[in-house]
Parts: sequence; C-alpha cells; structure tokens
Amino acid sequence: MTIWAATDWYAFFFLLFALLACGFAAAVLFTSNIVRMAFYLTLSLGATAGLFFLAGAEFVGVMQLMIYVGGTLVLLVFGVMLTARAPFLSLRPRSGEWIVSLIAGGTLLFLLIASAFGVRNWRTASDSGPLPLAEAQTATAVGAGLTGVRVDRLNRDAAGHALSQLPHTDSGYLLPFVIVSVHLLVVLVGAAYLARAKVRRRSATESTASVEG
Amino acid sequence: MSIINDPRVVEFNIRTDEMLINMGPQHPSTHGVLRLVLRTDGEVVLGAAPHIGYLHRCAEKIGENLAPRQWVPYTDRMDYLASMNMNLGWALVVEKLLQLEVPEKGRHLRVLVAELNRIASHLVAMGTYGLDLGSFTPFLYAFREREKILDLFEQVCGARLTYSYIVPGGVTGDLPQGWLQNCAQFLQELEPVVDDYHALLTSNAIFIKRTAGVGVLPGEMAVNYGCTGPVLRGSGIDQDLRRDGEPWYTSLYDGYQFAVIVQKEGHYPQDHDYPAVPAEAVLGDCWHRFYVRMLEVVQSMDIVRQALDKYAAAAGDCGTPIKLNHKLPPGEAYLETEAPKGQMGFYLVTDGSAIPWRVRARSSCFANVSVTSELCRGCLLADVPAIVGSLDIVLGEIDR
Amino acid sequence: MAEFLVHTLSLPAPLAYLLAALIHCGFILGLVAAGAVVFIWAERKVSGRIQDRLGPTRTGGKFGWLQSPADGIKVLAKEDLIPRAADRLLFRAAPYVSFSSSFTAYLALPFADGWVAFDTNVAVFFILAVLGLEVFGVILAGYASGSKWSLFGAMREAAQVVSYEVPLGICVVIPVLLTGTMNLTTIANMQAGWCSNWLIFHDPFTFAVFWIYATCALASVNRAPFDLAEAESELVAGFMTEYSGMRWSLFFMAEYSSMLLVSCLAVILFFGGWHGPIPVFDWLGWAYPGGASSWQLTGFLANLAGCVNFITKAVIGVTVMLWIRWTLPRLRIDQVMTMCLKYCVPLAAICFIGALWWQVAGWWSPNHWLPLRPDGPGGMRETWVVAPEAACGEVARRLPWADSAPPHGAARRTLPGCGLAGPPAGWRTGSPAAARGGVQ
Amino acid sequence: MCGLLAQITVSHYLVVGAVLFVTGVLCMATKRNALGVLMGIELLLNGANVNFVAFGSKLLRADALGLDGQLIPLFVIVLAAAEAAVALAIALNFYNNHTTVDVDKAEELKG
Repeated sequence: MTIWAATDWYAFFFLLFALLACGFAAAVLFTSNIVRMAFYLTLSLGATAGLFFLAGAEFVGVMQLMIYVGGTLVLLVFGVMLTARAPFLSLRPRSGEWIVSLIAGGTLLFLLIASAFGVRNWRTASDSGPLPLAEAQTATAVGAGLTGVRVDRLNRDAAGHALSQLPHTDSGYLLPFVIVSVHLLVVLVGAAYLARAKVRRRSATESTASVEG
Repeated sequence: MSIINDPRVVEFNIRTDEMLINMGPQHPSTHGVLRLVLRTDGEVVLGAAPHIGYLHRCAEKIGENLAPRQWVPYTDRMDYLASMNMNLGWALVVEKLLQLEVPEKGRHLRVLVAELNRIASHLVAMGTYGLDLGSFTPFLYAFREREKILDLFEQVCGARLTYSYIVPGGVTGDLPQGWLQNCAQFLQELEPVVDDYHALLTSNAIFIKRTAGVGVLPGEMAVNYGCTGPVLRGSGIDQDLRRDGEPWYTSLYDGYQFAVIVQKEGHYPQDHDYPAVPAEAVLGDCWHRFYVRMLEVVQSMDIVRQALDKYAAAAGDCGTPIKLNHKLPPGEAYLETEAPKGQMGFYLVTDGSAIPWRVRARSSCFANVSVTSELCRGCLLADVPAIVGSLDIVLGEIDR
Repeated sequence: MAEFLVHTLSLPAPLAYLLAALIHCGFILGLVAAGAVVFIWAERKVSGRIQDRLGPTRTGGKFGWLQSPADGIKVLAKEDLIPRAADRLLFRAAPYVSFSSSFTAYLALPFADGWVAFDTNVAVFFILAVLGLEVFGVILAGYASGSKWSLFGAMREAAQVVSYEVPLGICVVIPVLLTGTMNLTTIANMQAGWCSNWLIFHDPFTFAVFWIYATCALASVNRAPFDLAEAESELVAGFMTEYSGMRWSLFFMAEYSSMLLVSCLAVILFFGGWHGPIPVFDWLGWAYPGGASSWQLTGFLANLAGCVNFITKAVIGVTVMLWIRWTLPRLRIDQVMTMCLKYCVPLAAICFIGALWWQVAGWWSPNHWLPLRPDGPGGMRETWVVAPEAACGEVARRLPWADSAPPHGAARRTLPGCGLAGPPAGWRTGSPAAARGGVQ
Repeated sequence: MCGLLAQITVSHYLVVGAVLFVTGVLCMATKRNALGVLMGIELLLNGANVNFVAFGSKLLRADALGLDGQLIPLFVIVLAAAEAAVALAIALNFYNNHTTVDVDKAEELKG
C-alpha cells in the first residue's frame, strides 16, 4: 500500500511522456532512414501532446494531434514517399558534422537546462497541492480568446473593477487568428502551385512505349 | 485515350518514378491466371501488357492423337464456363467434315443446352464483374441462378461443369423425364431475378460511374483486333454468327425468333423492357459490353423457351454419336460458332484415319484479351479490373 | 470513479486513480474488442443474409456465434510472415499504431452521463484527432511492407482520409456550433427528452449534414464503397497484402472499432446519445439531475439503460454500414476525391452556414417541440456559448452582457452548471467590438 | 521518485523543451535530406511550444502566463503546418528539377 500511496501519478506520467518525447526526438536525430525518422517524429510529437494534456492545455494537445501528427506529418510522409528512392532513403551526415554539431548541441542543451533550473520561480511549484489531471478546462477560454474575448484577462482584472466592460486595448487574438487563417490558405494554395510548377507535358506517343515484362 | 486528354486525370506533375507492377497471375481479379504487366505512374496506367500461357495444356496437340469423340472432354476445358458451347462447336465441325446431319430433335436439344449454357456463362460474367468492381452480392446472386442451370445439366449428363454432352453425331443421352418442366420452371424463376441484377449493377449509379466511358473500344478497333461476341457487339458492330454464320451453323437456329443485341441507329432492340442507357455511357465502353451480355441473357431465355416447345414437338431421336473408330475422310473443315464469349472456331485436318491429322481451335477470348493493352493505356489502376472484367475472358480458352 | 473509490472505499488516492484507470481501460478494451468480435460475426451473418445464404452456422452451436473466437484462435496460430523487402521495425509497429489510435479515441467517448474515461472539454476534437492518426499506421504498413500493392493502398488511404477529414470536421462542427460545447456529455444531455430534441431534427441543415457526415465517416473509416485502400479486386488487399496472422487481425479490429466509433459519435452528435426516443427515466425521475456527480441506484440504472440505448443506436449505425458494403460497388479513387472536394466540402460548408443562419434567425425547430422541461436542456440550445462552470463560470457570469437585456426569452435559459447566458443583441448582428460598444 | 521529481514544476517542462529544441537544431544541422531538415524544424518548434504551455499552465504555477501560453502554441502549430506545406512543395520542386533531396546539392545560388 505504501508504495502506491507514495507514487505520484502526475510525476509518473510526466516522466513517461517526457522520456518518450525526448527519446524519440533523439531517435529522429540518430536514425538515418527517412521513413523511420518520420515514424519516430510522430511518436515524439504524440508524447508531447500528452505533456500538453498534463499541463492542462487540452485544446493545444488535441490541436497538436490533429494538425501536427494527423496533418503535417502525414503530409511529410507523403513527401517522403514521393521522393523515397533507395539512394536518398538514408543519407548519412558526414562524421565531421556530427562532432561539431554534437559539441554545439551539448553546449546549448547545458545552457538551456541550467537556465531552466536557474530561476527560482520556475523551480518552485504552485501551492495548490496534488493536481488532478484535466481539472482546468480551458477549451472555451481558448476559443473565446481566439475570437477576441480574453476571459482570463477579465479574471485577473476582476480584483478592483466592476466587470462591466472589457479593456479596450485587449481584443484577444482575433486579428492574429484571422491573419493566420488567411496566411494558411494563401500558403496552401501557393504550395499546391509550387509543387505542380514546371509541368512537363508528356506526349501521348511517349507513354505508349511498350512494356517489357 | 491519352493521359493528357483524359479529364479524369488531375494534372499534378510531380516527378514520380514509373512503376512496373505485376497484376497476376495470382491476383484476385484477373479471372484465372492472366498476368498483366502494368507500367504505372502513380495511379495512372501508362501501359499494360497481357502475358498468357499459364494455363497451356497442349490441348490441340493432344487432339492429334485422339479420335474426335475422345477430344470432346478437352473442349470442355477450354471455356469451362460454357462447355456445352465448346462441345457444340467441335461436334459441328466434325459433322461438317463428315456431312452428317443430326435429326430435328437433336438440333433443338443442342440449341436448348447451348443457350442455357450461354445464360450460365453470362451470369458468371455478370457476377464476377460485380466482384471486380467491389460488389460482392451480385456475384452470389448470379451463382445462385447459375447453380440451378448446373442442376439442370447434372440431370442431363451427370456433370456440373465439364459436360462432354454434345458429341459428334448427336448427344450422349436424351433428356430425362420431367426435365422440360424443370427447365420451364427455372426460366420462370430467372425472369424476375434479372431485374434484380439490373438494379444491383446495370442501373446502379456507382456501377455506371465506374464503367460508363471507361475502356472505350471503337468499333473499328474491335474489328481490327478480331474481337467477337459481346465485346464486338458492345462496340456497335452488328455481327452474330447465330444469324450471320455459315449455314451449317445457322441452320441450327432455323425457325427461332431472337434479336441480335447491338446498338443500331442509337438504340438497342426494344422487344423487352430493358433498362435505359445512361447518358454517360459511350458506345464501346465497359458498360455497353456488360449491357449486351445482360440483354443476351434475356434473348437466350426466349430462345430456350422456343427450344423447349420445339423439342417437345419434335419426333424421333437426338442422333447417334459416331464411333471411336469412325474413319474420317481426308480433307479439312473449319467452322465458327457463336460461343458466349465470342466466335469460337475449330479447325480439323484429316488424312483418312480415325484420328485427325491436325486440330486447331480459334479462341475468341484470345482476340478479345489482346485489346487490353489498347484499352488500359492511360486509364487508372482501378479501371484495369473493370476493363479486363468487361472483356469476360476465360484463360482456359486462351491458353488451351 | 476515482472519487468514488477514494470516498466510499477510502483507498489512498494514487491507488484509487490506478484502479479507476485500470477499470476504465478494461471496460473500453473489453467493449471495443468484444464489439469488434461481435461485428465480425455480424458482418458474416448480415452479408450472408443479404446474399441469400446462411453465413456461419455451426461453430458454437446455433448461428455460428463462436465463429469469431474460432477465427481469432486460427489467426493466432498463423505464421507471422515478414517479407524480406520489408522494413522490419516499421512493419511490426504499424498495426499497433492503427490499433491503438483507433482504441484510444474511445477514451473520450461517453457511454452514458458521466460514464467516460477521459472527460475532456474537447472530446469531439480529441476523437477526430485520434481517429485521424489511424491513417498513419496504414501509411507505415503500406510503406514498410516493401510491396507495390501495399504502397498503392497506403497512398490511396493517405489521400482519402486526409481529404475526408475536412468535410468530416465541418460536419462535426455543426452540432458543436448548435450546442456551444465540444464536451460530448453536454452535447448528448442537451438532447434529452423526446426524439424531437435530437439535433438531427434541429433544422433542415442539420438533417442534411447528418447524411454528409455519414458519407464522410464511411470514407474516413475506409468502408465500402470507399474501401479503396484495401480494394481486393484492384490492389490484392491494399496495405494489408503482406500481413498475416495477428498483425493482420489488428488492422481488422482497428477497422471495426473505428466503424463503431464514428457510429457512436454520430449517435451523440445527431441522435441524442443515450437519451432515448421516449424519456422514460425522466418521467420516473431516475435520471441524474446534474450529471453523475452523486451516486444513487436509480441514477445508475438510468445510466445503464441509457448506455444500452446508446450502444443499440450505434450498432444500428454499424449495421447500416454493413448493409451498404454488401450492396454497392466500389468507387474509383478520382471519384472518391471528387466526391469529397466537389460535393462533401461545399455541401457541408453550406449546411454549416445554413445551420448558423437558422440558429441566429431563431426560427422554429422541432427541438422546441415537446421539450422535456420548459427550462430544461431543450431550450438550452438557444445560447451561443456554454461554458462549464469549472472553466470560467465565475467570469462568465460577470461578462458585460450578463446584465444587459436578453435578446429574447429563450436565450436566458441556462443549464445548471453552465455559466454563460446568451450574448447581447449587438453581438448577433455585428462584431465583438460593436457588441462592446453597445454595452457602453 | 527522487527528490528532483518530487514535484513537477515548470523547470521540468523546460528541460523537455530544451531537449526537443536542441535535437531539432541538431537535426537541422546534420540531416542532408531536405525532409529530415524539415522534421528538425518541427521538433524545434515543438520544443518552443512545450515551453509556452509550461509557462502558461495554471496547474504548474498560480501566477502563470495564462491563456497566452496556450494561444501562442496554437498559432505556432498552424504556422508550422503552413511552413511544412511550403517547405514540402519546395522540396518536391527541388526533387523534380534535380532528382535528389540532398540539401548539400542545392548550391546553384552559391556565389
């Protein structure tokens, strides 16, 4: 019983997802087979989505699954398949690059981790006690934020003010939301155009060449 | 049909590698052991080459060592879905060589079983075509009815697939008691079921989408490639040996009323209530080939009905099969008959002994399958089974 | 569940969570696996009946009801072949990706009020997202098999599923729009009462969009006539060509569980979830008043009956899928894509706008007919934004429009536990800025 | 659990973010396949997202960034999708013209 009582499931799941995310990220780095890279990347991003859920950002987590894993990565794998010919399937980096990049990367990682634990505020936990998963449901707030109503901002300002009006200066993320939407549309159209550029018209006679089995 | 002019092919030219794929000989939809080598660019088939010979059994060579009656079972195994018609073709050519007339009753009996077998063969073609297009149920519906025909044949000759029933000179035995009633009963049962087939396939929207305008075989090309049978008639060429053949063969059908199913002056024969031709269908496409077969089923039912009456009315016997040691006069004979798949010809050279000097079969499916490479050029991968299925080939006949 | 264990049985919290998690897992896995087994049997029986034959009759006595377990044992005993050209790791991993993603989606699926493993506010989105991951396993399988037929199947699946996610998403958004929440439990509870309260009867557009949803769902779970990825007459078996034994059956189970999942989703979004056509348990007063927060026997029984009701509806949906599969021929890939891009997406978009318009115009809908309680969930759909109290109720209650005059009477009705009332009049016609201006 | 993990804090998330970020950078630096580089970018952006979510999580800290911590990752994810689409189009175009996806071969514009 005591071992169960001592187990912090939040920490357990955090560790699980963190290890999965980091482990598969490393696998992406160290494998040279492009399709496997895509597979590991999927798992890494999926584990990150798990981390988002743990941090209470359900909407972001689902977005991650939907757009990143379900959309972007499928697109990537599609690209991999279109270009996957045996010679490019595993392009190995040169060994010199490895050494330089590992040194640089190690330094960067050290710096980042040091700074992660360097700030006291980040190191100390909130005092809300044990945290049940999925308690703070933020989907509506996020949705309202995207359409220009900052529910949480109201909350914070609530202390002194009668909340009869929204602050004028803060319209949430309505404008960026619209911009990003239009941007995405334009980019997708552009990408489709780019990918089909330089149409090589294949003549009908060329395609009639006989098939030798 | 070139790729560029085909509006169905989206123009999205990423440089992809052309792929050579083997479709068959072990593939669910090549109707036996046909092997198609496809050169594809993504889903688009750039070229298709049929490779045959996986079912070659030297039947013709064997025929040079057997008496004509002994060779009858080998004809069973050519188009094994229409063995009666194969038997008939061989029997007729031997009889033509011998100038041997079968009695009236035997003539009607031959028409009767040949047309019944045509129905059976077209039912299989219909069912497997549904299977090729991903619809499983019509297949079993077709086999259910075909099963009844096989039952009838079983009563006639004891066999369900390889009948060896029609032999040179006559048949192996007369019809058993009560068979005519059974057959009439079957025709009555089949009549409403044909409408089911039309509902499930012929006028089904998805079926029309998959077949109309796909694999268009112009009439001229069909003639040039020597296509025959429903494939030819589906392209609008009015040719049916039961009407246009040699007198030795057409005399079989003397006194029978039937329409040749072909689109003439923009419409098919209208002696029955057939489903309408959809607007998307182009003459010579897969849909028309399929439609011709479906309509021929109805025509054959008519012929069988007439044959039942005529057989019952005729007196005498059905003819005496020739003996194994029957000497064949020196000479040669060739006769083409209208088998369900097309014109099946048998050629026979004799040197005076009881065993032919040379036997040759002219396969209809062989000519029909040769248009595959023309039809499949520029189509989509999913169209290949649709096209091959619409040609309704039987490898046993192609390879012999 | 966990709270129940902690409070009633006084277990330590971590253990209670573990137990609760295991029980949830067990239920879901059991239900889905049993569902797959039953559906495989049902498919054989249904197809048999459709095709004028009997289907399995002997295994397990009558009706061949042990056919699926027998098949399972057979499949387990099969050799697990891996082609030499295959990428062994990915080839092995791919079925698990498909299988686990299709099973994971059940986490967020409520089977009755409060009977849900992962009660998230974004359940609809979660299910769509996780279901979309199934395609990844299929692509990997197709690629890793080292067979051209498999690759064809995978490419088709990728193109098809990714395309159909768009209209499917739009279709799913419409009930979300009408109910103002992505929480499936809330969506279902808003349709409590008579069957006229079901969202499919909300307006003509929701009625139309259900059929679009059905089409897209059929396509996104790869069932006939959209089963191009495994089209046996063209691609041998598509991405499953090289698979055998247990790995093959994992794909199979993933397919069947996805079928059940989209069917369940349709039931919740359009057919009232566990709320039956006749509100028997509401008459009896058994149903939970405000969710499953308090445990009582009558409520449990009501939930149990609701669960059965829910699964029955879902099974009807799956049966229709079987029926379609055994009736129709298969479409071609270009036709499938055309159908998605030229018909489903525009139609779904039109329905989206239409439903929105209907809602804004406040026209009569059958949902208002025979509401269970005048202040109950039936009238609740008038509001635009419904936020569970836990998230931002406190703030929401004090939003500017909370004090302003309601647009019309119905919009002021609120569910207990839902904080936001209807938006102000200005919001309806103009931008948020206009709304704010109106208030000041 | 050891002492460091007694309570999961923002720092722990930051470490995960850092690892993802550094792997992403290394991927970009070492991969020769254009699509591999693209995957590196995805990892990198993902690391940044982890940081945003961690800083925004009310579960971890009461005085957190709040909703911004969730909204910005949303934009990052969408922009990453857009970026992936364009990059993929470029990679395919490059493949069309050079029949390779090796980024080291893309040196036409070198001075």
